Amino acid sequence: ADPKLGIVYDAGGKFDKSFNQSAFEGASRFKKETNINFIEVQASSDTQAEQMLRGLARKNLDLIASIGFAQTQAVQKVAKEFPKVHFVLIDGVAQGANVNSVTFKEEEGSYLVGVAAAMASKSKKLGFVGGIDIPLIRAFACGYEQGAKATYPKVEVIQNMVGTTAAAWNDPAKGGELARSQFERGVDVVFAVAGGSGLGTLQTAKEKGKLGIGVDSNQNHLYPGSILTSMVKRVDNAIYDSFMQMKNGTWKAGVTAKGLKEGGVDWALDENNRKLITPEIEKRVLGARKDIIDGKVKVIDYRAGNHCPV
Amino acid sequence: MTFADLHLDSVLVSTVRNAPVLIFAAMAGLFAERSGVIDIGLEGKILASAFVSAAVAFATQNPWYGVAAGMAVSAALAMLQAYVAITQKGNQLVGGIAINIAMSGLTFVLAQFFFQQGGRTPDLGQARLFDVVLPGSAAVEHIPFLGWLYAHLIGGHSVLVYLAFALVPLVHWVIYHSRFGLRLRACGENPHAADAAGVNVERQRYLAMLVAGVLCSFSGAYLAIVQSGFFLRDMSAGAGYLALTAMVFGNWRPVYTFLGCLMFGFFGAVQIQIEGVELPVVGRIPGSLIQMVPYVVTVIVLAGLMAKSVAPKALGTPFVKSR
Amino acid sequence: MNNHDLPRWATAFVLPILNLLSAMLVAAGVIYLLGESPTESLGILLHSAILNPEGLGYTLFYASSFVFTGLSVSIAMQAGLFNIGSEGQMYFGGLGLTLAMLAFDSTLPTWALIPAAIAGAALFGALWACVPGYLQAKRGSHIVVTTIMFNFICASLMNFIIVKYLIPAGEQNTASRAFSDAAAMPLLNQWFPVLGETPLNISFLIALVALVIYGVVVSRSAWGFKLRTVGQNPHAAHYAGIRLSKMIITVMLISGALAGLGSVNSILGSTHYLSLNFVGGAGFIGIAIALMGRQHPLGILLSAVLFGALIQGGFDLSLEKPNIPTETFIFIQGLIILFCGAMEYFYAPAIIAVLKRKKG
Amino acid sequence: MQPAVEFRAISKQFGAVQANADVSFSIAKGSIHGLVGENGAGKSTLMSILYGYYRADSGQILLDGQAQSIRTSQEAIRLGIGMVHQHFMLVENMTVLDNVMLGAEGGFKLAAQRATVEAQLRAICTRYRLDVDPLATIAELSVGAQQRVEILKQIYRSANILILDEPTAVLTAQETASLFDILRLFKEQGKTIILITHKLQEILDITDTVTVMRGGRVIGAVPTAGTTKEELANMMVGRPIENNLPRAPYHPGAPVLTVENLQLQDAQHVQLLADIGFTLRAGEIVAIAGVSGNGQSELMEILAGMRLPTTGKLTYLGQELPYGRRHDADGLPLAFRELGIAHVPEDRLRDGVVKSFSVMHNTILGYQDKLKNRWGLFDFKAIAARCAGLMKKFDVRPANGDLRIGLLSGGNQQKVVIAREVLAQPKLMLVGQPTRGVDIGTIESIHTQLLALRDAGVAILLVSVELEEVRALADRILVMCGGRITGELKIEEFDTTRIGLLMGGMHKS
Ligand SMILES: Nc1ncnc2c1ncn2[C@@H]1O[C@H](COP(=O)(O)OP(=O)(O)OP(=O)(O)O)[C@@H](O)[C@H]1O
Ligand SMILES: Nc1ncnc2c1ncn2[C@@H]1O[C@H](COP(=O)(O)OP(=O)(O)OP(=O)(O)O)[C@@H](O)[C@H]1O
Ligand SMILES: [Mg+2]
Ligand SMILES: [Mg+2]
Repeated sequence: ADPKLGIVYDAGGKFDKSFNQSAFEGASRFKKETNINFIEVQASSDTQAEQMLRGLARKNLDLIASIGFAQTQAVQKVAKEFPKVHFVLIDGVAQGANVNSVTFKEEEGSYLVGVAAAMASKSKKLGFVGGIDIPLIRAFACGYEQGAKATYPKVEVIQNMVGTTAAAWNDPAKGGELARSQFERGVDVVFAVAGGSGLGTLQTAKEKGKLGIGVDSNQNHLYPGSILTSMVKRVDNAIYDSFMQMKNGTWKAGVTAKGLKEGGVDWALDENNRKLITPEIEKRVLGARKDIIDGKVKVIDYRAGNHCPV
Repeated sequence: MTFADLHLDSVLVSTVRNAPVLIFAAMAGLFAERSGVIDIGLEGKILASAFVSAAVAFATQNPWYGVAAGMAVSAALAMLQAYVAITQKGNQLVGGIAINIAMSGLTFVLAQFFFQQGGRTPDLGQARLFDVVLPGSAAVEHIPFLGWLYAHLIGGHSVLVYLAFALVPLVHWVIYHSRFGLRLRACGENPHAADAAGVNVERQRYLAMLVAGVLCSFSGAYLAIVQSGFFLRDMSAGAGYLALTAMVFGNWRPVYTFLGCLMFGFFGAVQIQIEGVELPVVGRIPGSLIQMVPYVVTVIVLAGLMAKSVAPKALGTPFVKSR
Repeated sequence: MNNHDLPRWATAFVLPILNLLSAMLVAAGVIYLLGESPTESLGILLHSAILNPEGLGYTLFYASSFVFTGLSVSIAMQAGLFNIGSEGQMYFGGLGLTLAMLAFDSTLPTWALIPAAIAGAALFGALWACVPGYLQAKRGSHIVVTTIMFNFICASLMNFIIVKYLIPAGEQNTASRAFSDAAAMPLLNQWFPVLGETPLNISFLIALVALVIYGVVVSRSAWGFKLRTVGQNPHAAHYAGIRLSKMIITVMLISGALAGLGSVNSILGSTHYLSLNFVGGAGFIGIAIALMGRQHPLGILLSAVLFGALIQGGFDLSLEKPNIPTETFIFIQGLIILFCGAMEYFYAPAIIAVLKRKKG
Repeated sequence: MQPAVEFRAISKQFGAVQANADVSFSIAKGSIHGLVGENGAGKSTLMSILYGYYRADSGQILLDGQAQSIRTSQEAIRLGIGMVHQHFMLVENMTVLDNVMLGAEGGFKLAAQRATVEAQLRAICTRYRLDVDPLATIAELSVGAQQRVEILKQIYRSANILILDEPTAVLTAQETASLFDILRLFKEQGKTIILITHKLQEILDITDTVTVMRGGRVIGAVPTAGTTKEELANMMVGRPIENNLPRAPYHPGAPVLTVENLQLQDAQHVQLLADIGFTLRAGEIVAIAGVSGNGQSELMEILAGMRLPTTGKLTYLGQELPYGRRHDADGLPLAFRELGIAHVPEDRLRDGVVKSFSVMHNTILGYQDKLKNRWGLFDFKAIAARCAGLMKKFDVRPANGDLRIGLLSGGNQQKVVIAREVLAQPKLMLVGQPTRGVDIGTIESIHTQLLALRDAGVAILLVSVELEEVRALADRILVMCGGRITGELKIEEFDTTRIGLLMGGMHKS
């Protein structure tokens, strides 16, 4: 029989232009290919996450995907109550014999776009626009800076955060304003890791004739010619794979950290940014990519010690 | 850190660019509240007009149609608020908050229904308002200071920015030197006196709300068509409440309210500049703490310098002909 | 016509029901336009929020927090103060509670932890309200402005504190560590197993007690009389020898403490840890609840339950009906506030006309 | 001749109250028509109907023989009706000029009009000898000056029918006299004037005919020439009114309050009170006479603890009043009340009552801490009983403690306030303008209460601008002018001219 599947998005919702949306896309792809449906709900608070998870578990679902680290505790608790139901948690690590925790090495992907940014920049001043000042966002920033500095040690990275409330993910005006102010300080490439606010950043980059870097999904198509690349975080693949494994009976519990090697993160090169990525840039980025995969270069995860080496 | 690190030029330009959202909404609130109707529903009207103006500008590929449509919707919401506050004599705070909450939900549902992009409208592309380039900007560009002043601080903004700044003297004149303003103030201060003097209080308040609705729509249009180039759910991000704050801060007077808006704009811009910068004495302030700068400044200014705020006396009380 | 001419049963029951129906009618129209059946949707909503005991448990769980924020806004409103800061006060109250739990949850037993949590939450909530209160009382700084500012300031400060000090090493979640099992509010499902796995806990009972105390204090006590006098006529309050500034500060402290208590339900009742932006708008909903409930204890309770029901029912509905996004319920909340809170007398003329025709 | 105004069977009901019942009478053109009646008789309601403020439930109004339906004040104004309301209808934070222009601006742009209107106003002020500065802000003006602004407004608009609802309630004798001069001028110009007042002497002085109302009905309409005060009073109240109330002989007891060298400066260092000194003894009523705005209000506020003096020694029953080391008067009135000082504030709507509270709750105001039990709660049964007793004793009408006090007539509100303060059994009673806007029947009862209090040994300090009232109540009279006491008289020396001179600041050495 077909597996019964479900997704619980976190407070950002399935259209957050970030990992929730990516998860939704992966599940949709699975649905299209297999014609197997899935149930989806959004949990606006941690309490609701638990409620939703339990609600879905009671429906005897086979696999429930929980998107976002905010659901960690809820997954842990509900997984214990329903040992027959399988869970996959994105961006967090939960204990349990029936839980597969998937985290991503955002720092590795960010490193690559940092390399590309440092090379593409003429002023050697790079910008970073984050949503809220939390460890996850700092991991992006830190990887980005490592990549940039490894390429061009004197490069300067200016960082700004949009805000401190949930509104910080949906404030394109502020996202744009931060980019503008960075441009006025000489920045010419900006990496936007701020959900919907980041769209304002990319839009401003296009308007001002500067370069933007997208995040999570491949955002190159948004403003072809002015988005240098995107740091893709393949939550979609993670979900798609989980669902597939469930269908094929190969699903396994455990903890997976997906980096470049595992195809969890990457940079995006397609027809939309082909012209921006010169052969030198491409060569350098691919080189760095290989070094990381081979373990020659070790990108430090901000979250490991709560500090950034550069 | 040196003075140059402050990037004062960038801060000033940023202030000019950020203030219009607040100025339009605060001036809107001023009209409503000077007539005696509390307008806590600015946020909802901004959001509604942002959505409608982006959607219409996209559909017609003409930003002006977008602005006009936003105006119509924001005015219609203001009329609903007026009907609640004036005709139904309902609680004005409740009416305003209801509009805020309802619009937060409805704009998302509609945006999703029409565009299927997760509560976002498509990018407006060319259907945005143009920036005004003052004649001869290119020529003076390289002259130190003056070039910057002319081409970047004064010139180079969207038409709506100029409208916002032009609005301030205009509102001042209307409030203090026109018949409309005289009656408006009388209705907000002592509607019974206005009524006894032959002023139709309800009509005056409806008119005030209409003006408020129209002015507020520019705020939304500016956010969507000028600043962002698309609509995004909940993109007003508290601008309506901040505008209301600027108005109270300015003691319900146009020029002081305007200064309040500039202050928010200015400290918002300063906050961007000092994020991550090594400051004298305090050193590097963590990003999340930097975010509170504009708000802390407001509280300090309010507590330290300003005299007691005096709201229009009849603010919030429906006009009932009885003692 | 005059609204005061209406009989009591009409203002107390007929009008609210008609208003609720109107809001539901508009909502039904929207649901219909979204391509779903309104009657079926309403059925699901009702079943999931009220009829199904577990759903009711959740409804009341959400309502418990709302009662506290509603009370927080209401009590300040009695003194003529519009406290928009309950959101921040509840958030900061959560910090107080968390600090108390982090310090004692491994050493103290449950019966001591709960009072400690309540004290911590109330203390920190009050602390966050005291500056705006003081500035209003002594400097005349407008409370609406200062409390809005303090919401923003609180968000920044909490962001800083949680990220910098509270996230346990190696954790992703932007939250403090989970407290020990001792630090949990007793759940009501111990006594009422029918409630199933709901986080409904004794906070609900505390909320009910708080409502009763609020009602008695406001309308039957000398202090409440002073409070209302300050709100209705500050000149007369001064004449009566009521200390205006002390009253303003005191009531803001109480208001902040009540908002802070809202965090006990959501943290100790359910998540057992403090997370970023955990308040999620409960403070702002408190404003709507206070206004809709007319600052009356029963009104506050009913509005809180109504909002809880919408949140709870909305989930299940959006689960069953994928065409109806959760945001639809935000819109419906707005409609209900509009019809029941702001246009409460919309149908009064019609009812008066009907009554007159019957008499005449 | 066609009457200017004719009321035909006007009825108006507010809830259970029949404010006007079948009111019919007419007013001759070019006459001054008096309208008298007890508080709540329905005078203001009737005039509000004429001014389009309320709509009558039934009945008709004819102007110059034409039936008119006046639905709004705009329509009334267009028909040439002007009204000076019982409670001023002025926008306090605007100038006199703007207040006059409001509703009659003459164009969208004010700037051009302002200059011409200002010139016109100055001309009117000279012509009618009105002392008003068109550029002054209303809030800065004394009550008398505000009254003049109301008159100015009507002259400017040249109303043909002018309604004046208790215009003299807050005026001094001189101000009243100059108002009447203006009214006579109007009359010469052929205007019709309707004057409502509780002061029967004024009716006799200026009106041509007078209509008496009671309980919403017209009791009688008589030519002024053929009537007397006693007859009018009798028609109004339904019983004769005693002018000279009996009182015990003057035997003052020990000093209750001694004021020495009291000074008061405001934040701008303007001297509001200077060198005030007097002694008040048990069992006497000392009245402070004077034109309002000469510091009486401030003196009362200081004595009630609502304001701090700048310097001065105030001794109450042998101990100094507790102003010391306070930087504001927050909460001080309570301490004073506990010492046995009761206070009937002169602005009862602002200070004395909470309009939205019931009568019963208003009887608690100021004594909330005395009436609570040890749990801090009220025993509403006892309080309701207390309120009922108090309403009965002081004849508050309607005797319903659950009614919002805002719905009571001014006189009845005042009775509630006085009753509340008397009930506290004070040793010192401060009374400000106790009968402002109050009908003669109620004045009589309020005066009786105050005299009874004096006879019981309470020291009473009375501030009143009504010399009639001062004469009826006082044992001694202090006259204030410009923040100083300009003279002191015993009641036997009562002499209107001499008091008038002292009120004008003229010392008689
Ligand atoms: N808007 C109203 N709502 C309810 N009752 C009212 C209203 N206005 C007046 N009344 C009642 O109608 C009656 C007549 O009031 P009105 O003000 O006309 O009396 P009045 O003769 O002018 O009294 P006064 O001498 O005190 O001015 C009173 O009993 C009053 O309480
Ligand atoms: N319509 C009214 N009915 C009753 N009292 C009124 C009315 N209008 C004003 N008052 C009050 O009457 C009092 C007299 O004010 P006024 O300014 O003329 O002189 P004052 O009180 O003697 O002295 P000061 O102006 O220094 O306070 C004020 O307290 C005012 O608030
Ligand atoms: Mg009257
Ligand atoms: Mg009166």
